[in-house]
Amino acid sequence: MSDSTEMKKGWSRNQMAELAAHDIPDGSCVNLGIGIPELVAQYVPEGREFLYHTENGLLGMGPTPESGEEDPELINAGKKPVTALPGASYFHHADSFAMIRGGHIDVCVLGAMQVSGNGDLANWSTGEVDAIPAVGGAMDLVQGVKNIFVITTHCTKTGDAKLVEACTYPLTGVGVVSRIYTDLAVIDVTPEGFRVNKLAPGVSFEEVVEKTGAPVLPAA
Amino acid sequence: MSDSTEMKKGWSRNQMAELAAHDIPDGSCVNLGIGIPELVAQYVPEGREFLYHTENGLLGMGPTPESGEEDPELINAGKKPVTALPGASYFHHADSFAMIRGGHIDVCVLGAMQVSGNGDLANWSTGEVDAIPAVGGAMDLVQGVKNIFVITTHCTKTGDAKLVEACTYPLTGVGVVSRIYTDLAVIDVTPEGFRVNKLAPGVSFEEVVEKTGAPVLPAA
Amino acid sequence: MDKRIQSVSEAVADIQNGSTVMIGGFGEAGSPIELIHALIDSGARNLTVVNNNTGNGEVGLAALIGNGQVRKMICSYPRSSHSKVFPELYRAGKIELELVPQGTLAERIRAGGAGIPAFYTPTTVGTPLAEGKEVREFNGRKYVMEPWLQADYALIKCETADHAGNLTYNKTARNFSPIMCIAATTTIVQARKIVAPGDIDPECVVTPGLFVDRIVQVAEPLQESKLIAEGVSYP
Amino acid sequence: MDKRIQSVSEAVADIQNGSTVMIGGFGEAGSPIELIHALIDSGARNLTVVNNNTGNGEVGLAALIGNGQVRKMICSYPRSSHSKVFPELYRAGKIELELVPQGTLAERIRAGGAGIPAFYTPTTVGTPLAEGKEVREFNGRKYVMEPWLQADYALIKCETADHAGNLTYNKTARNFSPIMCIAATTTIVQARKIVAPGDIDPECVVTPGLFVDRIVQVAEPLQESKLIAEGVSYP
Repeated sequence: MSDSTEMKKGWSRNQMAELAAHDIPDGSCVNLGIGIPELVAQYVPEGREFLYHTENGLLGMGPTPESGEEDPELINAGKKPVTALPGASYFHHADSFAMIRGGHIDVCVLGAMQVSGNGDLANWSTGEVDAIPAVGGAMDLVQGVKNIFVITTHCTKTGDAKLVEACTYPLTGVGVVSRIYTDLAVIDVTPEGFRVNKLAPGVSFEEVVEKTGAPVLPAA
Repeated sequence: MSDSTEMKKGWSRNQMAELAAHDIPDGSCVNLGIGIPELVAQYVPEGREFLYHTENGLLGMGPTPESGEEDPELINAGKKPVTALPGASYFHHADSFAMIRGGHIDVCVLGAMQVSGNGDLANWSTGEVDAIPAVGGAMDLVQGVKNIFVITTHCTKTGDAKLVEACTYPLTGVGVVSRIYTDLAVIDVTPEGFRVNKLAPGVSFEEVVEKTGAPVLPAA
Repeated sequence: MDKRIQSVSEAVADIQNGSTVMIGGFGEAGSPIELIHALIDSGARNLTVVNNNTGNGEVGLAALIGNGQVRKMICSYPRSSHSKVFPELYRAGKIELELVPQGTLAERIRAGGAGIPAFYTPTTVGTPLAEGKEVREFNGRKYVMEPWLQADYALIKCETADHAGNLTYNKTARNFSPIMCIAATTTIVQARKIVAPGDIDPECVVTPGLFVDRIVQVAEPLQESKLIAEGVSYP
Repeated sequence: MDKRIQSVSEAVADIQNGSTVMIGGFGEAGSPIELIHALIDSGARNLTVVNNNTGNGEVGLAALIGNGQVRKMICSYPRSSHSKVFPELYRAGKIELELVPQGTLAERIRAGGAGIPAFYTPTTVGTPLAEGKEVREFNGRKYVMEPWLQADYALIKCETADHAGNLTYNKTARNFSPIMCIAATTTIVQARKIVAPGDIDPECVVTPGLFVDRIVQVAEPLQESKLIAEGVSYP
């Protein structure tokens, strides 16, 4: 069975993002990581309002500007052009990370290389000798933001489990992840370890267990 | 000999303030303590410009407003009405004391209860059991500002020396004072202790020695 | 996310006995006198209050203290030419005082809001206020370790607020308010003017909206010094 | 106290070999490209540079690095879609890297400017970046001690400066610049506009003038991404 058929059976990137968006309460202040997490902004549920924070100094971030309207001095943490909504504010980096470290951001959605059953996250370095290490704001976000959601494919392209007993890649933070959205399932990190919250259509609990590198409990 | 005759022979409060003002280089950022130090602002020497900082959040403080022009939300650290000059800026208390603690203020002029020969300053508490202790920004200023000048009468009203071997009052800071302006003399705090920099008209070195509670060296 | 509340009494209604409350202001400049008076009316007791001072006359913060609602003051300068309430209670042993140098107070509050549990400062080294504190040398100079300061509530006066809680202040009435907004779990603001989101230039917002929970308009706030001159005593 | 300087080359002329230089900007936003190019022209070598990134293409910060003038980079994210100069030198062992999480980098810079030699942060606890650092528990949670970061010079791009050095920035080009202004002994600023004191609203000043030493006008600064798209390489 190839990876591409797996993807068809489970949730798409956009569906994972939509599931995550639905779990964010109205009025939350949200920081979205680079990559799939950015898609979350497209799925704000009807009747809810999120306030987007980008760590490079903007609260009240709006959507991508129209082509031709980009301002190279109005960008997000991924260095892509964004807009500012009415009620936005600009601030410097120390103030921005005071928001993060001080627990003022409600939800952060991040990508992952590995997550362990106790919520450890590895998402910044493969630890390879030749790699250029780059951490950005990930280590600050996982320590400071109240809820850390992860969106990731359940397995690597080569089929290795990304949800593991213990991360083998260098850690971003210890015990920081609360919920994981994969193509196969929504999985909570609980004191007892991974627990399925919801299975993707056509995906069995057994398949999730098989493709997870650590014990997984069924939905409570 | 009464205190009042002493005062006539030596320098007045205004003269002490003027002497201090003359020792402040052009372009300095200056913080003036409450009391006699406030008079320094009246004696900025011709051709020099000082930038006044008040720790309650204003840089570019101007003189007292005209009567009737006072704004209760524009005050100095002594809680008296002031004005803001063109080029002024407002900021919050943590930023204001970052200026102080970070060494960005050039000169601070303070009052004193006692100064010791190694530059210890006591100016916040008599240590009496019944007194309400109040420190304000003095301990921050003496640690953070590059040059700490003290303006004080040489002796207390009862004739006790204020320049002493070791302060008996609770300290504001250890080894922080660089120069003292009294009614009798300008005195530097040097690695060898007090040293007269300048004597007031009609005041002898011997008189200064006699009225000082620690060894005093003559002008170099 | 409209954070407007109709009245000052509603805004402070949930402040419980035993809460820690940061109150903005340096003397009367920036003192949220209407919110303080509402807190007096609410009757919450056994409070720990953080403010640079201890109030003047018998209105505002001094009245809150005088009304016996404050167990402990954390401040840098608990006396002034018009303060008598605190000194009397303090001498009578009826109120606790934690005396903190002004810059350390400000930095401890900022640290509380910024998630920094402790930091080192040269302030107080070698003085009685360093007693019992960890002293440590960095680069050949001694520093004292100071802990963060956090609060359950902050009572704040600002100039202009938008519905989303973005704030600007007026001149030196800014003082401790922006850092108290970030150090409190619940920040309650009285604003002279309330405007729609977008009406405050995003470059000039001093307190971003996520730090503010409740906004109530007090278009013409009482002025402490005027009340004192008139001999007013609250309640 | 008029802090205006005529040219960028004059503004950076005294930067010596071996200096630590903080450079504002997050990617190209806020990058003082004309000051950096002037530093390339000046030829100062063996620099330690603090910036969130390591530059893009072969202009600005990347060109400074590519020109062999930088001994060590202190940054949080030394790669990007357009960065190749730093990775090549790093792999060849020709440049040092101190990798610091972005929030810790910001706070270390602020601490440097605020006279705080060290502070505790939860960031990096339990990760390889905490190795060799003091870990300490406060209120049952672990924190890492981090030292301040100071510099000899800061190179800053701002939107508007007045003669006295008061600065405002443009949108997210603000980023690290205000804290770098306070952490450097000498702060050198390129401004799109220079105005007279009083022309910037004192409520909206982001960097007060006392933190700024030299101002030079660059009315129409080069845009890094445009230069890269055009294939420009500096010098």
